[in-house]
Amino acid sequence: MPTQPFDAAMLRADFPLLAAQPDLIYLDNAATTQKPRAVLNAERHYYETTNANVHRSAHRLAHAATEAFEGARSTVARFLNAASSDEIVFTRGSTEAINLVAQSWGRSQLQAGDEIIVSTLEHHANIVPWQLLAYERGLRIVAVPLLANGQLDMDAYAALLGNRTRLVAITALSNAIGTRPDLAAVIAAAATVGARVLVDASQAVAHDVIDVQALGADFLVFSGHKAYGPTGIGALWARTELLNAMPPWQGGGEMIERVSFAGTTFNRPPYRFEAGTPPVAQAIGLAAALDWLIALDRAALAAHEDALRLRLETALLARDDVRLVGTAPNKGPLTSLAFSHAHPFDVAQFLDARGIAVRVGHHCAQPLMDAFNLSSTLRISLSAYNVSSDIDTLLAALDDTLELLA
Amino acid sequence: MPTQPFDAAMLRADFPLLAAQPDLIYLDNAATTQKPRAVLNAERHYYETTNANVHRSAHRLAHAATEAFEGARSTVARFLNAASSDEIVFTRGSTEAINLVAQSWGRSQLQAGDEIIVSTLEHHANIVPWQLLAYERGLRIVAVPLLANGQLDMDAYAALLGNRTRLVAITALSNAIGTRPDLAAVIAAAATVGARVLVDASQAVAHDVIDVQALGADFLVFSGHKAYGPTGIGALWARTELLNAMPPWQGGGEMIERVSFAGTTFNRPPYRFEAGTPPVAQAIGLAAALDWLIALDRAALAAHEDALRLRLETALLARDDVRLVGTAPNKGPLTSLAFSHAHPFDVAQFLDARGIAVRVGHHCAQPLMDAFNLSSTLRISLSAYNVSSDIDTLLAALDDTLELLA
Amino acid sequence: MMPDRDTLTRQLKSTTGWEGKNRLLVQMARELPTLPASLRTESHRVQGCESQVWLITHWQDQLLRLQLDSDSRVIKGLLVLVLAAYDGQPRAAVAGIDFNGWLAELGLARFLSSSRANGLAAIVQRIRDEA
Amino acid sequence: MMPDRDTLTRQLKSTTGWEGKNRLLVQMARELPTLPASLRTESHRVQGCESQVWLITHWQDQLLRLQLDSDSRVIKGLLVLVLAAYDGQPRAAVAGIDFNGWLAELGLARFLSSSRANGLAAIVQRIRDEA
Ligand SMILES: Cc1ncc(COP(=O)(O)O)c(C=O)c1O
Ligand SMILES: Cc1ncc(COP(=O)(O)O)c(C=O)c1O
Repeated sequence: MPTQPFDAAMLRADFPLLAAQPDLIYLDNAATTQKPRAVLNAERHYYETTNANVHRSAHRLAHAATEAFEGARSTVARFLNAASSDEIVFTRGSTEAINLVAQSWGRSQLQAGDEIIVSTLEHHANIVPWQLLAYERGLRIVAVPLLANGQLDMDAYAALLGNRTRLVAITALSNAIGTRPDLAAVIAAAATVGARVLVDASQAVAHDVIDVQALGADFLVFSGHKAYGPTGIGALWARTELLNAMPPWQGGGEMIERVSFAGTTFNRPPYRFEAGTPPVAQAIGLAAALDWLIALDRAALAAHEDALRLRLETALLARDDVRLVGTAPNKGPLTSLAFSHAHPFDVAQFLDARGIAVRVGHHCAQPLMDAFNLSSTLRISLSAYNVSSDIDTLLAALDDTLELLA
Repeated sequence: MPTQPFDAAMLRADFPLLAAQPDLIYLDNAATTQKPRAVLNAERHYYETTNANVHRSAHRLAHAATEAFEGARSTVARFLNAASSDEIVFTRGSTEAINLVAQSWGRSQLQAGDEIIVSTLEHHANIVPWQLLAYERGLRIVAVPLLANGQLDMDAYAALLGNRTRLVAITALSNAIGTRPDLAAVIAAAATVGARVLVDASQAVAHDVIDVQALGADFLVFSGHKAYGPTGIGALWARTELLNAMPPWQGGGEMIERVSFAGTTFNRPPYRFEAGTPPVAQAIGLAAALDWLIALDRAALAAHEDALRLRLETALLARDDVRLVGTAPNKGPLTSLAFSHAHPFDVAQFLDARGIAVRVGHHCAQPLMDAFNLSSTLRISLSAYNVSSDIDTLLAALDDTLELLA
Repeated sequence: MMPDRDTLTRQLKSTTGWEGKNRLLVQMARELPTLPASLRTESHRVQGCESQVWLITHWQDQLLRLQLDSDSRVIKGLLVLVLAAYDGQPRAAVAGIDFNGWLAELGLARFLSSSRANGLAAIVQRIRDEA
Repeated sequence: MMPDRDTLTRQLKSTTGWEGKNRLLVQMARELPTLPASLRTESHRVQGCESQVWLITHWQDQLLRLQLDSDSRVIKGLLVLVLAAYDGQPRAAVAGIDFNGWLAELGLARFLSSSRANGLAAIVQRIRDEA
């Protein structure tokens, strides 16, 4: 139980963009979050005091840059409660991390006829890399259907698992409709057939406390920009024994041990998977974001975000021209809407005219939209700095807009 | 001819790190350059005024973010004189760009027995991706040897070209010994056998004016962090008809047109090759760096850097305990050294103690080092903000150090 | 009778503010007949990820003829502008029409952002490809 | 007779400044005999990208015995520290030796940066793996 209420209004002051635009109501946090000053300062401080290439040179700046970069890796490891920072591979984001697993682990471990289970909740980033691999290798992609409320159909999942199942690719929190699958149950069931599990924590990372050791998954990915961090950085966590067995994916500097035209040997993980100069300043910015997040009362933060969602959803449930898409219990802090008389895009246009930023579309989850027989929804996604007046302003604007478009 | 001398001392004031550390003599520019204030401001300004995800949402910030990101693409296109900004694919850097070409173009176009010519000058980033592909596909990697002065052996190159040659991978400027191959001749010869040419402009980008249309190459790559830009961003330029024929490499958001479990269709280039949320702020920082560079008198800049190199090399040639590694005519602004009585690492340690940052090692170019029968050199690499007193201080420190280590 | 370019220009320029312009677009959408379901086929659909847009082009007496529709009313209002700009134009004139410039003049450039989010850029591209 | 931990600690702590410490390391390097070329083999080489380092370990009367060399004199000076810390130690003691802590105390932590640039971290890792 949080000991005192979460002070989102005070937190807002940490965010230069929000402070400079007091009339902006930013409810597109699942697309990307705003950045606290601590993150911008950390990146800038790095460039202004330390900037050098890492791992390669022996001078003072290079040493300090390497320490800062490897320190950022330790911060990510600590944030995820990884067993070792060697289990953290820096990537551009979730998408690259999943492609790395598909193209390194997948290509080396999977054979024609093997099956990959993905859920119908998945973002394209957790579908298309598997499709590309399946096409190349003759694998089968099997989709777990949903119940009407947007929950995973666990009976169907159990029935799909079999001795050809090699991987289950599953989100921790749906970016389109907010469902949090029962990961513990998904992972336990996968274990019974010896399948590996990749968890897409892109959305969960800003909201949930993640403990990869307690979770028992094999791979977990996230993007910095969705957790108050910079663009251009994210991470793959994978268990050491898996990383050790994975061949390189991209070639270049850093990932080698010795190069000659006669033959090349490769460095150990995580370096084997970080070819070329890494996004150094962005890793440092990400670490600052995670430190900022760690310093918050996470339980209070979660309670705050959930209270905002409930305030919104309770009000909307009273309307008969609005339909909540996705009503699973234990949803994350986002709400997806369809309207009986208005197109979500038109609604969003009028909200935007009042300074309310929401997102409309398929949310890079077309199979999910297809399952609901929708081409798009309007999504309101919440973050630590949203306040209850944001919800009230939104509700009032929705009233006006739906009347105007009636 | 530059009309007035280049004022490097004034330029230094643009660089916060250099301004804050007046005693630092930064001569490790080939590893990464320092960043002008304009770049740091552009990134920060983006985060503080505009930050949103690109291409996806319709609200005001998202629109502005998309405009800024696509504007950055246009700036890169202008900087390279590309025919269209659709020919610019944003990547993390040179290394990722080369891997993209290897894994998309290479995998789809090359067959067992095909040959890829790489020069002995290449950075590992322009060797290992081809080795990985060669190993997978049964290709042959053929290395162009060097003359004793570090020039490409053009006769040997001519002899290596043949009807199995499908690609020539060549640097525009060697990061290890400064050689600038005669690219026009390399490309013209490749054309006679119908081979494609990939130019690694990682080092050239900060020093040379690049015109991809005049050059006539097929692919060109560079990294932002070596051209006054942020880490985590770089670009691939490729001719439209090549990009159009290339299959996707990484899967995810942005790169798709329509996703379903029954089948997925892909977006057009360059988006087809930019899966997931791109490094938005970094693209904007890169554009600021290129704009900063474009605003300089490039001929005067080149003359300035070359004059510094000549000042250094002339003094060193007078010493018999120092050997210049790489003495090709028309070298870029970097100097690689070996010592008769001292290990480069030890020399660098004492230089570092006096605030002089240089790099020691194989410079991610082990085949090149092997060709010179060296395990490492000490490299001094110059940039726009270096001044002649940097060279003089370095020379004096070298005197003392070599005496101490004699 | 569809409003012409001049009328549209006058109306949109005299309307300030994003809300006002969007309101006007929604009103203008009423002028555009709904495309019969039989013509709302996949092959007439233009790719955009926020709304659905359909476009049918043909040449009649050497003049370009357009049929357009969208499930979004704001986008449908914009399609009225597309119609006013391109419908009835001879092939030779199409390339010369600066639709983006006109939109910018009307204060609607935001819709034409490099964004692929709405299908408008794709519509204009398809029309230009026809000519 | 190689200098012992206490002597080395005293010497390095009384020397301030990066240049002074490097000078001292270069002097200390003189104490370490050169490994014969026949032992400077690939299998004894430890990976580091700036200098070459060789390490040979064996157990004698249950005690760890090290032979070490480098082509860099600064690194060779550091190897004197490695020797002082680990040579002659019983197996059970090796894991408990806080070499990194000692280096930090001596103001030499920079050499032990997470960097793979010099082979020192790899040397210490290999020694710990032996025990
Ligand atoms: C010539 C050359 N090519 C490629 C690279 C690789 O660039 P990056 O590490 O930024 O991907 C470098 C720099 O490290 C280089 O100097
Ligand atoms: C659930 C989920 N997975 C994956 C991604 C892809 O993340 P990115 O675009 O940062 O690679 C996103 C966000 O776009 C997401 O919401």
